[in-house]
Amino acid sequence: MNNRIDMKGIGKSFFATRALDNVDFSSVAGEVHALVGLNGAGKSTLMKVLGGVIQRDQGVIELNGQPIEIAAPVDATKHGVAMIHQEYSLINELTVADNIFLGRELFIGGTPFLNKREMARRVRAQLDRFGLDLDPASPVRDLNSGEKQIVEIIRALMSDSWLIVMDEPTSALSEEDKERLFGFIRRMKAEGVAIIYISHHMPEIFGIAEQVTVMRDGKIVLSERTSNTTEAAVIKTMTGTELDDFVKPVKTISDDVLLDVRGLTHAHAYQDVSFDLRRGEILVLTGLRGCGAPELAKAIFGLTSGYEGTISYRGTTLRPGRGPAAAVRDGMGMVTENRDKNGIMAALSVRDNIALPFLEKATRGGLINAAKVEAVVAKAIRETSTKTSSPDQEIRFLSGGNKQKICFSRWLDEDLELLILLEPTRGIDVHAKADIYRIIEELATRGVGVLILSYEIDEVIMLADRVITLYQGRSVASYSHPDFDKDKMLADMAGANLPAAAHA
Amino acid sequence: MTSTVTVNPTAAKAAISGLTLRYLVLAGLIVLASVGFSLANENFYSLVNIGILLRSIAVLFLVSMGMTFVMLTGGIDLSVGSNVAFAGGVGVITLTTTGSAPLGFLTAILAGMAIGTINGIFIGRLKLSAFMVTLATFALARGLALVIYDATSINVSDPTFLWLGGTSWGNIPVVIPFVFCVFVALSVLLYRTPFGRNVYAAGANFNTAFVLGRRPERSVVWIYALSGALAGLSAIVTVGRVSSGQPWSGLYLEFDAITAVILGGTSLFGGRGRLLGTILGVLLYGIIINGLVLTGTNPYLQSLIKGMILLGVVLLDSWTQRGKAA
Amino acid sequence: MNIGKILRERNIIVVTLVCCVIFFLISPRFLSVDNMSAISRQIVPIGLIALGQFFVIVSGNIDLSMGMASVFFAVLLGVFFGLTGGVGIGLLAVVVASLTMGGLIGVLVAKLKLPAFIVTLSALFMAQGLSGLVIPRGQQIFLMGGFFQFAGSQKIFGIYLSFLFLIGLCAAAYVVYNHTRIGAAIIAIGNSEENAKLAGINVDRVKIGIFMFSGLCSGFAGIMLSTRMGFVQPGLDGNGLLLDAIAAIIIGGTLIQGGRGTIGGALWGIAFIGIVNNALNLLNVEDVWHQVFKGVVILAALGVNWLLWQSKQSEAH
Amino acid sequence: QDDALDIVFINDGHVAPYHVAWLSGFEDAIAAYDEAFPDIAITGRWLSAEGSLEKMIQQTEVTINEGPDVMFVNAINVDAFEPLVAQAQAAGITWIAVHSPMDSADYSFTLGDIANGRNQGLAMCALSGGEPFEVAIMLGQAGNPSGEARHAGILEGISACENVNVVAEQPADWDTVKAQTLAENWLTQFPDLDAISGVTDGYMYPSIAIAANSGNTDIQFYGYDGDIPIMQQMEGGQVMADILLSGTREGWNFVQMAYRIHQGEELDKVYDFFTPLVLTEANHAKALENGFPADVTVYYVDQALDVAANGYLEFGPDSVQ
Ligand SMILES: Nc1ncnc2c1ncn2[C@@H]1O[C@H](COP(=O)(O)OP(=O)(O)OP(=O)(O)O)[C@@H](O)[C@H]1O
Ligand SMILES: Nc1ncnc2c1ncn2[C@@H]1O[C@H](COP(=O)(O)OP(=O)(O)OP(=O)(O)O)[C@@H](O)[C@H]1O
Ligand SMILES: [Mg+2]
Ligand SMILES: [Mg+2]
Repeated sequence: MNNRIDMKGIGKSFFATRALDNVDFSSVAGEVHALVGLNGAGKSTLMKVLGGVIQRDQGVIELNGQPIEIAAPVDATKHGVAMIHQEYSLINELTVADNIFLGRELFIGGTPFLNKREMARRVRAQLDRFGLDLDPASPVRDLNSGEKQIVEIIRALMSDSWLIVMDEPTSALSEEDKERLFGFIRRMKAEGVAIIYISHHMPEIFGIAEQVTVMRDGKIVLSERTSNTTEAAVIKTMTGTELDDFVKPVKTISDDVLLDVRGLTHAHAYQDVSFDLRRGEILVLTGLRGCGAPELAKAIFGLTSGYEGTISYRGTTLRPGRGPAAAVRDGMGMVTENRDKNGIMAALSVRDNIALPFLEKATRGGLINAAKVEAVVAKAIRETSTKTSSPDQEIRFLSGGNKQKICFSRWLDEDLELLILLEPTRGIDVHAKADIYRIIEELATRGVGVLILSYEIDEVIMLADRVITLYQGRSVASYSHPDFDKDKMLADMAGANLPAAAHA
Repeated sequence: MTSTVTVNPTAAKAAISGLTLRYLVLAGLIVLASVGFSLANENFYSLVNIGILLRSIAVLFLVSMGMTFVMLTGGIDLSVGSNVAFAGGVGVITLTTTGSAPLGFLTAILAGMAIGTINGIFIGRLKLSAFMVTLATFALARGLALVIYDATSINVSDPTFLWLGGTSWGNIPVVIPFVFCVFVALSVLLYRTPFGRNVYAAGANFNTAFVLGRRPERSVVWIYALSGALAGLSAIVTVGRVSSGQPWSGLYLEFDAITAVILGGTSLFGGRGRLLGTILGVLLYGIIINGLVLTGTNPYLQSLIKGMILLGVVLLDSWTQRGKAA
Repeated sequence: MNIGKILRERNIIVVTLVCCVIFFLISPRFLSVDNMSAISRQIVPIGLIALGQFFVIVSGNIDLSMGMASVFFAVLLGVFFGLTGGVGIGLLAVVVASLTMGGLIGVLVAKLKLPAFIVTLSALFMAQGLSGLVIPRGQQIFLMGGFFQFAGSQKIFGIYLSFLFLIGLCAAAYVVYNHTRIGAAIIAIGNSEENAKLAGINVDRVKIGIFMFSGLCSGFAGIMLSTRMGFVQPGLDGNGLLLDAIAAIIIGGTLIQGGRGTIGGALWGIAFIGIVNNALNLLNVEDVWHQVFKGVVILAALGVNWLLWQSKQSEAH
Repeated sequence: QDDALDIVFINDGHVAPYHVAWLSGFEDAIAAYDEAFPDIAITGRWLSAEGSLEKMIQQTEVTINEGPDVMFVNAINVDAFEPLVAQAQAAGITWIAVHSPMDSADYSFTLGDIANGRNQGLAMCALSGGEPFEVAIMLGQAGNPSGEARHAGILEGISACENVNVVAEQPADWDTVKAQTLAENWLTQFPDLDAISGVTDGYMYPSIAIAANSGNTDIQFYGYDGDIPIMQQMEGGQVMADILLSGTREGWNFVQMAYRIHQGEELDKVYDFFTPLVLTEANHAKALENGFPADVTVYYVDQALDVAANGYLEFGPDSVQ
């Protein structure tokens, strides 16, 4: 069967925001069609229209030339369209297996009773293919974001759909998992499945997509076969300007040690990790998912207790589990890896989301000084080029990348001394990414110590003054700018270069 | 760096008007209800009746404002009604033993806060279900009130103690300007101080608030303590109103307060709502109750009518909100 | 699963058993067969309301009408009994009326997106009003005859029939909740309505179904109330039943915000509430201390729950 | 019609069976009087505070503002109403305190709760048979004045003899469901329980039902209110004594009282409603043998039933014409 879907003249407005403006978009069986654009360009909105999540204002959707009605997610499913959403759409309190089969359960014979065993079996088989050691009966709330992403992917893959929409499916995946996903995509493509693929990573797109479409401000500005265009051209059409590439400046770093971590050990998470971070230094921890770096970062920020070893900051040893309030007071800031769980406050305005950590500084006589807050908020929005209709906008209406920018921008305070970033550029478009790198570099120049966890090796190399590779909670090796050996780092991360102690 | 901030005035206006509209609808309903009841009984519009109405909902105003703070955090406080009785008991007994009204005020508010603090610690620090904890203190505070009063009332004649709840300037009970001052103070607290932003943050996402160093667990303790303090204040008003301390005062107050707060547009799930809505909600609810008394129908019929009016209110509200607020 | 783990995960079981032991030590009669059997019958109306409420709460809503509605349905049964002298039509009327009422609430909440709190609060008031209006002059009606005697106090193998009915319904609910697609749908809706919709769940239909079931449970509770009492009267304290029922579910581990809960936990919660109410009488707590006792027992139970939970947390590390 | 009589009744509740009977008697009487006296427009309203003191005060304030001729207030707590009495009188309204007397009120309508309770207790003593006798008492809500007075009376009556022993006292909050649970728990807890005494007949229905279900045919019941279905179970049954109030009858009496005041009659400041003890004839004889005071007025069941059913006529329009 050679299915194709055509979206014609699609329009959608949210109040005064024209999110989609007369968009034509098609997807053909057996092909990967990549959709790219800046944060807030309208990619997810277009796909939500296709998935029946939101209702379009104008336009038609045709399946094999016949107009179809997609008024709700069920309709999309009925027409063989599955989606991997950018924001997790899993049910936290249900198990992995229940989530995967939610809405299309298997039954015992013709009875209404669930065939739990069969569902668990199939889920386990898929998890195995992904190399994920997960109990299908464990609740999703206990999974980390990478695992959730995989469950989400498996759910789409197991849906027997002919068209799968993937909205930034790799943003939380390790290199290994990404490769696996691409393997699946290629196989499915061969089986005649159509895929719409949204990503901010040009190499991914040029690796797997046949067609690439660029959106800007709700309009299509380019649609080409990937063989007829180049990464640079696509990036350029996203804004209409050349990518102002980030080039790491040469600098000398002080000897002033800001953070000193000695022999840090926590059962199951990290073992005997030691390093120091000087003022003005950008230190990147990298490894595979499960390397223990996020847990380590949380210990530094005072979120966890029960570790051995010491963390000294500005020369004093920190009390384990002293809480983030003390950390923030002492000039630390952190961007967590799980935006929805503990990054944003969905019901609150962009202003609240940005201004919260440093509100006390914007008070006069105990009262909030609105002008001061407004200035801080405007600056944060401007510097990270966040796209929002106004600071009053509830943050939940922002696009995924823009939410991420706010999680970052709220820490741009003059008294900041240590910034801890877990996957800071997740879901952020290429242009904004360069901006964020620049901001990080500026912070470092000002003397802020920056501790970053990143799983993207290119980002690591581009940004770091120093890199520490981790494998299963142990530090493997340390590299200093500009002596980065990408291959060796990758080998470290995969556990090939373990120091002798680790084998003992 | 390119600036993509598109501050779009119309968008902001559209977003606000969802809320404004809700308040307009509430105000409209208040007018509608008053007109309806005044047709049923010409006395409804008498100044005296308005004074009675306002005085009778003064306590509901106070308690509902505390409840708004609590519900903004996604919590609930079922203990306020019992707390009014308990705090009143402590205040009155202090008054009768020491003879000092200010001391009585102080102990009443402290007693209310004490119950609130117990709630807050169990809910904020131990992370237990607000419903369950305050259901327990709902029983506990009422029980303590019965115990300290030994189930009988205590007469109060101290004019200072009775002033707030019992005095009127003409037809205006003094408690109404007082409630207004509390409203202003609480508005400043909620909208203009970091504490107020913490209230919203704790309700919108407790985890995020925690990671941002806002100590939501501590905010929650204070919020329940505030609710308790307002119950203590209400106790003083109640004692003044009935010129005695009563072990059964404040009965069902919590349900009236929750109803009024929800009518005022505050979500049960936290993070959304404003004090102004609560004020309107209390007014509307109070008018319905007062009006039903005036119509003097059979009490069962009154229940039926009350149910239908409540339903009508939310139906109308949802009808006008349709298509607004996404 | 070892016993220790079960105990820690099902805190309410521990709490209930600890209470049992304490009450037993104070009054050995507490654990007598007669007393247990009395408790089993007393919890039936609360249990039925709790069961219906359980699904409502897990789906992220609340049904405040259930207590007064069950009083109304009891009265309705009585009125039909008074008119016809038989129970058949009365029972049918209760079932039809309770399903209709639940359905209406469901439509208002699901389709018109009205807050369940207010909709069911108005249903509460209406049920209260109606129960006084449908019964002639608001007087009591006596329910005599085989059916009421049978349903109210018949025992099979020493167990009250009404209790068996509750257990049977709970078992059926357990199967539906854990072994059909409905359970997952309810949990999904309670967690996130949007995500449930994304998974293709017909959220509106499930919600209406849940409220119809809670309506039906109110109807059953009303029937059980009337058969146990042998008479009906509009002034029964329905709201007391409701509060006890909600307390039972929540203390049984259901999140009041919705999205999480187990039927087993709810059953233990019901047992806990039944036992505490019974202990109030059995220990002959003096009247002014009643409420203090209740409050302290619940707070203590919550505290114990928390301690067990803490020990589980520290074990997890 | 140039003359009008407007009566408002403010009660603490409207759900107890006794209140319901009151309400129906009150409403019937209003209609009957209005019809019987065409020259006076007689109207009446009944308000229920649903147990909430604050609500009751609001209702009272609103009512005073309305300016009826007579208002009956069954105050949840009399202290709280003192200021309002003055306010009502200043507005020319006649204030009648119901059940709990108030000095400041124009009139008080009382039941003699303590005396009635004492009679119930004395009857229990006399009918207990001299053997050790265990009784459990169902109370009203803690602090409720009527309930407390009745309770005090019962204890006083019981104290007249040595053998009656109160094994349990628990509040059932005027709620029949709670009363049933209580009865069930007591019957299992005290297998030798000889009697259940209650401060309202509302408690008797479920208690009797429980005893019947568990096949307990020995236990005795001592009621209060004079509900017809309860008194019907006295002859040859387990209900030993009751206090003849009769809600409907009382409801009619209120209207009669208001009418007479309206007509300018001088009534006693404290109007004590006649509420005799009800016993069967046989039991009365037995009680007298066992030292039951002869001066206590006792109605036998038939007479009591007749009064409960038709006694309201005694207060109908005919009674004042
Ligand atoms: N429900 C909504 N209400 C209001 N505005 C919305 C809503 N959903 C999306 N928008 C706005 O529509 C625009 C397009 O958002 P969309 O999520 O489609 O962007 P995107 O291209 O997917 O961005 P990203 O790369 O960051 O995911 C944004 O400006 C966003 O703020
Ligand atoms: N999250 C926030 N952080 C800092 N300041 C804030 C925040 N939210 C609001 N403000 C400022 O606090 C003040 C009060 O806020 P808010 O918007 O709630 O009230 P308002 O609109 O100014 O007044 P009104 O009561 O009429 O609505 C405003 O001056 C606003 O700019
Ligand atoms: Mg997107
Ligand atoms: Mg504003």
